[in-house]
Amino acid sequence: GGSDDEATEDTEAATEETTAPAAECTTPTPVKLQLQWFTQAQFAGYYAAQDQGFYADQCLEVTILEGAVDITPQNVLADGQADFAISWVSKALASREGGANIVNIAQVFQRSGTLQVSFKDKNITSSAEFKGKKIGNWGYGNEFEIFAALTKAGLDPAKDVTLVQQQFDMAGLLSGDIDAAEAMTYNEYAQVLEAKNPATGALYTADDFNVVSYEAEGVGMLQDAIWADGSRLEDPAYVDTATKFVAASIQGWAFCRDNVSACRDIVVSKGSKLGASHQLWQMNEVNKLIWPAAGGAGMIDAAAWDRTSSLSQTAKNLEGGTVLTKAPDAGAYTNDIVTAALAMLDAMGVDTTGSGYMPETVELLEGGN
Amino acid sequence: MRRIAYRSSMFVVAIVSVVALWEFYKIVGPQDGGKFFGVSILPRANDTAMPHVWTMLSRYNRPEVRGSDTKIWSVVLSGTLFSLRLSLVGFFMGTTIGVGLAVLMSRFKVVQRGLLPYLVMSQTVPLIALAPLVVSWGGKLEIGSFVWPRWLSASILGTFLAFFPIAVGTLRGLASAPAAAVELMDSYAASWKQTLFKLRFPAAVPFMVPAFKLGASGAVVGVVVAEISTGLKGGIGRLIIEYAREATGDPAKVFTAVFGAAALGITMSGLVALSDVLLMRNRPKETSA
Amino acid sequence: MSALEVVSTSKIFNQGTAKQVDALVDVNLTVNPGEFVSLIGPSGCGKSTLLRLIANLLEPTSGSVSVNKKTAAQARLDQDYGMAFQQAGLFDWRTVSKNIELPLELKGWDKAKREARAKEMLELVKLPEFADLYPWQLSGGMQQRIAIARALAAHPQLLLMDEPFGALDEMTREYMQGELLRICGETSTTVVFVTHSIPEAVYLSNRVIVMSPRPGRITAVIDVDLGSKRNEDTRAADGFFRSITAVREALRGTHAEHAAANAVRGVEDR
Amino acid sequence: MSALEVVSTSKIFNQGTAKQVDALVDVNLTVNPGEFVSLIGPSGCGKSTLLRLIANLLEPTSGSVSVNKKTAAQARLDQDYGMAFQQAGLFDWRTVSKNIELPLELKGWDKAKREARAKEMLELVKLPEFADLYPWQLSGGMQQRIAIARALAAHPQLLLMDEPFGALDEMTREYMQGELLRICGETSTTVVFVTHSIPEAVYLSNRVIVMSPRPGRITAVIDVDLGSKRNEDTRAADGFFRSITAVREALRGTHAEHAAANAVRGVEDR
Amino acid sequence: MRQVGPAIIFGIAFLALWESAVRGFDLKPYFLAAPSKIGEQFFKNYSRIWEASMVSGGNALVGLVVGTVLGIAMSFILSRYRFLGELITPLAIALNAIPIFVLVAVLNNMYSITSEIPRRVMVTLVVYFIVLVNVAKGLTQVRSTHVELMRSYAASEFAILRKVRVPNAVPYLFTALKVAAPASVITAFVSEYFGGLQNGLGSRITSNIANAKNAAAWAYVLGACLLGLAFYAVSIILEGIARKGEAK
Ligand SMILES: Nc1ncnc2c1ncn2[C@@H]1O[C@H](COP(=O)(O)OP(=O)(O)OP(=O)(O)O)[C@@H](O)[C@H]1O
Ligand SMILES: Nc1ncnc2c1ncn2[C@@H]1O[C@H](COP(=O)(O)OP(=O)(O)OP(=O)(O)O)[C@@H](O)[C@H]1O
Ligand SMILES: [Mg+2]
Ligand SMILES: [Mg+2]
Repeated sequence: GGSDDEATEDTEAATEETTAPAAECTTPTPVKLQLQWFTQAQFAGYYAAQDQGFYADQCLEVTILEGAVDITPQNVLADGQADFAISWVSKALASREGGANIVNIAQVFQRSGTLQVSFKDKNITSSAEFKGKKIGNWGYGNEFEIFAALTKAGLDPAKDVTLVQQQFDMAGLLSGDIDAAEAMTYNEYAQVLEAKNPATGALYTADDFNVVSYEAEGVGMLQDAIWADGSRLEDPAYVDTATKFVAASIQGWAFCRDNVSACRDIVVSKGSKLGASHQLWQMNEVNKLIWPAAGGAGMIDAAAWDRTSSLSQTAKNLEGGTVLTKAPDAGAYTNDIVTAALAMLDAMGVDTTGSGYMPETVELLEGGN
Repeated sequence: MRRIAYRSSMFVVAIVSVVALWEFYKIVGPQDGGKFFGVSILPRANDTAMPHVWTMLSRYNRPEVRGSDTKIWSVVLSGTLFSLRLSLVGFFMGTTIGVGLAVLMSRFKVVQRGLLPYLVMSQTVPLIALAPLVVSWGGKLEIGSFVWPRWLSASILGTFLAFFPIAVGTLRGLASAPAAAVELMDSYAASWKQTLFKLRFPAAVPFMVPAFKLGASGAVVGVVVAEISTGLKGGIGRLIIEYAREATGDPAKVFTAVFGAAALGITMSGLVALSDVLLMRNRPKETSA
Repeated sequence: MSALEVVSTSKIFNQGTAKQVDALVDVNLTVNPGEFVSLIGPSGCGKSTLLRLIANLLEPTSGSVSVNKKTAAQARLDQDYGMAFQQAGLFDWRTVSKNIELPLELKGWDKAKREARAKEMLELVKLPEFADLYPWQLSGGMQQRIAIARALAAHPQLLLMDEPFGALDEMTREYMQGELLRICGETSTTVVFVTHSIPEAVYLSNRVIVMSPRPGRITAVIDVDLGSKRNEDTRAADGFFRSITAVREALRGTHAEHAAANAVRGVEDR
Repeated sequence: MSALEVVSTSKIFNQGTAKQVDALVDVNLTVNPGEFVSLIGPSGCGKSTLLRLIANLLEPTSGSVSVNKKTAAQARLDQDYGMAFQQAGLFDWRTVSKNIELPLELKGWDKAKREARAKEMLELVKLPEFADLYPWQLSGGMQQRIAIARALAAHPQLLLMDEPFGALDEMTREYMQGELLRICGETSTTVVFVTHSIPEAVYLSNRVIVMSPRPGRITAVIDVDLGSKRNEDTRAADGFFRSITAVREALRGTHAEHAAANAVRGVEDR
Repeated sequence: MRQVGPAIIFGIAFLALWESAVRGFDLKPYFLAAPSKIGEQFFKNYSRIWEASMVSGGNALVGLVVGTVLGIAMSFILSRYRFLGELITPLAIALNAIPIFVLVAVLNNMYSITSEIPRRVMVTLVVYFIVLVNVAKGLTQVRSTHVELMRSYAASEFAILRKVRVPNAVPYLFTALKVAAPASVITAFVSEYFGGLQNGLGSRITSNIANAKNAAAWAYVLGACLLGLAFYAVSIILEGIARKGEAK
């Protein structure tokens, strides 16, 4: 990405300064991070960085703010009530178009984890087969990939399908009210597999379902990314903090890659209400979205970015509108900070590509316990 | 005292009947709901939609998440108490504002005509559109050493739902003073304020009591919804949404929190009912049948 | 200087509608300070309406009312009035004693003084032991006595009473009449008093105003010449019976006239 | 057969509390069919309470009330009563005419019949042109006449009236008295009538019951011997004045006794 | 003019203040939209707002009517049978205290997520409670003289209900309706937040807010407000009809 030159210079200057030893930390810089949702393994990297002292090592004192139904992280950030925020790219770009000066400084999730899950007997194996079906989604801006898939398949979301907003559970799918339900690989899909099949008395298995993956359909959009306040990026001190923050966060993610169950425990101890096996599954699935990261974790891949932004401009929603009306400007993301952060991590000997990453196999228990 | 004992026993009877009905329906009701003329009228009786009562009750005594040693009942209890505090704050602010507005509107007809339609409209603004604004403005507010606590935003939303019924009920009540009594006060050249406190408010009591009841439950709903929507930790609303996420696998869990919210509502309206008894104790009793 | 002056005053309800009622037409009345004036006349002739106009609780359709050279509105603001209505109009939520204290509270009296006066008034109306009861626990006559006590409590300059003794038994009534005269004499209060009892009107008043209905207006003014000191003997005095007869005659005229008017109206109406 | 029998009946309010009121103690009363009985007595002596007991609106603390050999409750259910209260008690949301129709509605009369009767009653109380107004648009006396019309409309077997003529002027009052006697005579209605006016009680009644307060009880029963046909001449009859004097004497005794009792109480109380 | 004049003036003043606040403090559209922008969106999306209003308004209307009828019926029963009243009132309170979100979630599972029934049931419950609380008070706060009079006519409880209690409860009922009218609208679309068909105002508001299209979201909010106001106006008109001629 080509952010404007001055900012780049500042960033570099700042980065050089921060390579000074972090040991002599007297007053740690306070940092507030706004999450998208409640505490769960989706955010394990940040909790791990906090728990393992990676933030402290960078002389940061990080407060993690949980999300909620009506908390829009990027707006909280733009509003000055957080220093960084985790948000999906398309949603954040919509806010940016609405005047929120926010910049993507690290693309943590390299892939989309959104699925459309349906029972086998519905025969829905691709988005083209959504036609005439009741299609579940969560709303709140988490449904853009569905619109993208529909648009790609030449379907009109207002006429060719019945869109149904799902609740926070998967009951709608299991009871047959919804033909195909939106599910994240790391969360709702697991909920389905944790539920008992009343016909057999045993848990459902993956064989009972068809799964449409938007990433595979070619309409995957970039998801969890770290966003910074664009107006403050001219301040070298903020850039310095951002770099350290990204570095420590990626260090946290790397830790979780290598210590899956330890991270599960960290998340549970931070007050996640979801059960342990569920959380472990989630940790494992989230790792799959991050690792391996060819260009280094957090690097924003221009191709994926362009795909996200063009889908955001073309995918028609229920009202016939699109997420974005015009292409995001060049300042919407920068790789400068993550590059500097990765350099710091490389110097520390942290593996930031995870080229040898192998996912684990997690067994789900009833109710996620 | 006897009255209170009687009321409580009635309440127990009521609960028992509901439990009986619930379980009865689970036996006779259709597992997948019943349809009449293509409209589903009968709810589903299966264990996901309607868990057994004992499943829900026993859930209270099991750990919140596996491995933890906090039982659900303690979590729900502390959540309920937390939300109760916020609701009380919301209710008192709502009462102040509601009564204040009603007084203003009854004093100046112009204000009434100018304001009332907008008060009505304000009630149709969804909390989802307001919650982020309140949180954000609150977060920016700092007056001297006063820093806006996050929970205050939830109370404010409780206030938002509480004030309206109170304002409307009080307004009606203030207008209900008998004409002859108003004339009497006029003949004393009682000031507007004196007439208000010595005549209009006492005369308004029968209208204000139901208004307070609605206000109290409005405050609860506002606070709980605000907890859900702003993610405020510690309250029953937050618990509800967290447990709701697990409804697929653990349907009884969300009910434990729902009952907590219900208990919260009952407590609030119990407080109002108490004020009713106090305020009406010297009024002529309607001759009983 | 006159204590009360009503100058060609009219009051028309629902003016211009089908239900128009000419409650009062062109009423003129002057009352001197300390004078006791009674209004008497058939039901619906506008007595209560006239009282309300004087008390500035109604605005006249035309004409003017002045009290002690002030407008009625000003007099009201100066708390010159004491009123007892046709219906007791006690506040259900106040005890008997607190009901009596109401006008005193409004005058800003302090608590001790108020309570002392309320007690005194309760003695006056012979209900001292009912101070702490609520009005709805009292009989109709008791309620009315409380309302009278309330009207007298603040020793108003102009006392307006609308059939205050209507619900009282004869003994209590005569006692209350005596007390009213005594108090008003001592404090030289001006009184306008509505009653349906001719002996009562004569016994109490310096002048009796006879009114007739539809439209309501004053048809006769009868001066009562019984001196200022009145007692049980007054009721046996010659002047007493003479005045009673005079008022009765005036009233009968009013009634006859009214009946005739009605007959004419009756034709017009149908 | 007696139309009404009250046997050693007592009524105590707030029994056992500091505010206990012995409203009625050991009252015995028998009224024959078609008889007109008046209750008279100082304010608060329990007249209204007795009427309420008879009408089965209050339960006696002890004793029993029977009407036409039925319990009071049964008589009430058989709609044997007609009542006019001390306070007019009209319904603000009903027009004058609808107010009068109320008891007829409850008896299930059809609309045309109800309206005809209401019209008739309005003529009787001389307010025919006010049928479509609301009660609050009427004067106090007019309201009371509407309440009387309402009580009479259904021609009840037992008519209970609590100071119905209190707010009426003398002319109207005498006219209403005459009408009441005429109607009750024609329909041989039994009447229990509360009044504070001795002449009224005597003029109307076959018997006058004199009561005394604290505790409320019957102290004298005075038979009035004026024959069944009464008219303007009755008021000049010898028997009329004799009865008036008898009632007055009985009442004075009551009052004197009451005053004495009060004096003793006064000592006790403090 | 005297009736609506102050409302119009107040409204214009309020909008002017809002507009100038947005401009003066340079509030960004993602945060708070200016009234002018909202108005623009409102007229642009007029027909969509109308369609969505029909869906949510339909749910609100059904719930309002059913809830009012049930509430009145229940308060009748309660005024007649004290026993039942003491049995049911605390339950009604408890039910009402459960936030809409949650009940809808529970109801969505009990019925079907694609059904409008849970939303209507929800509105019904909310309205029912408001009506019940007020009307029950109105039915019991009657003048004792009136009840005594009716008793003396041996009027049945039903007759007393019809002739005394009901007329007395009328002002209470309309107080309730004035509160219930806007409440029914807000409940109808708050019920949409938790899930279900995405055809009403609620889902449009959330999705526009999620899209950071604040002005469009508030255009739908405006639609909701107008809907609530329409309901309110109808209840005022009904009150005028029901109580014409009565004492002020
Ligand atoms: N509901 C009540 N509670 C307590 N005391 C009451 C109640 N009703 C009446 N009393 C008392 O009972 C006594 C008798 O009252 P009642 O109304 O029968 O008198 P009354 O003879 O009708 O007097 P009046 O001529 O003034 O109407 C009074 O002392 C009164 O205070
Ligand atoms: N608010 C009102 N609206 C319409 N007409 C009214 C109103 N108040 C009084 N009137 C009418 O004015 C006339 C006079 O009423 P007012 O009360 O003054 O009579 P009154 O002389 O006091 O009679 P009473 O002796 O019966 O109390 C009556 O015909 C009455 O119907
Ligand atoms: Mg009058
Ligand atoms: Mg009485």
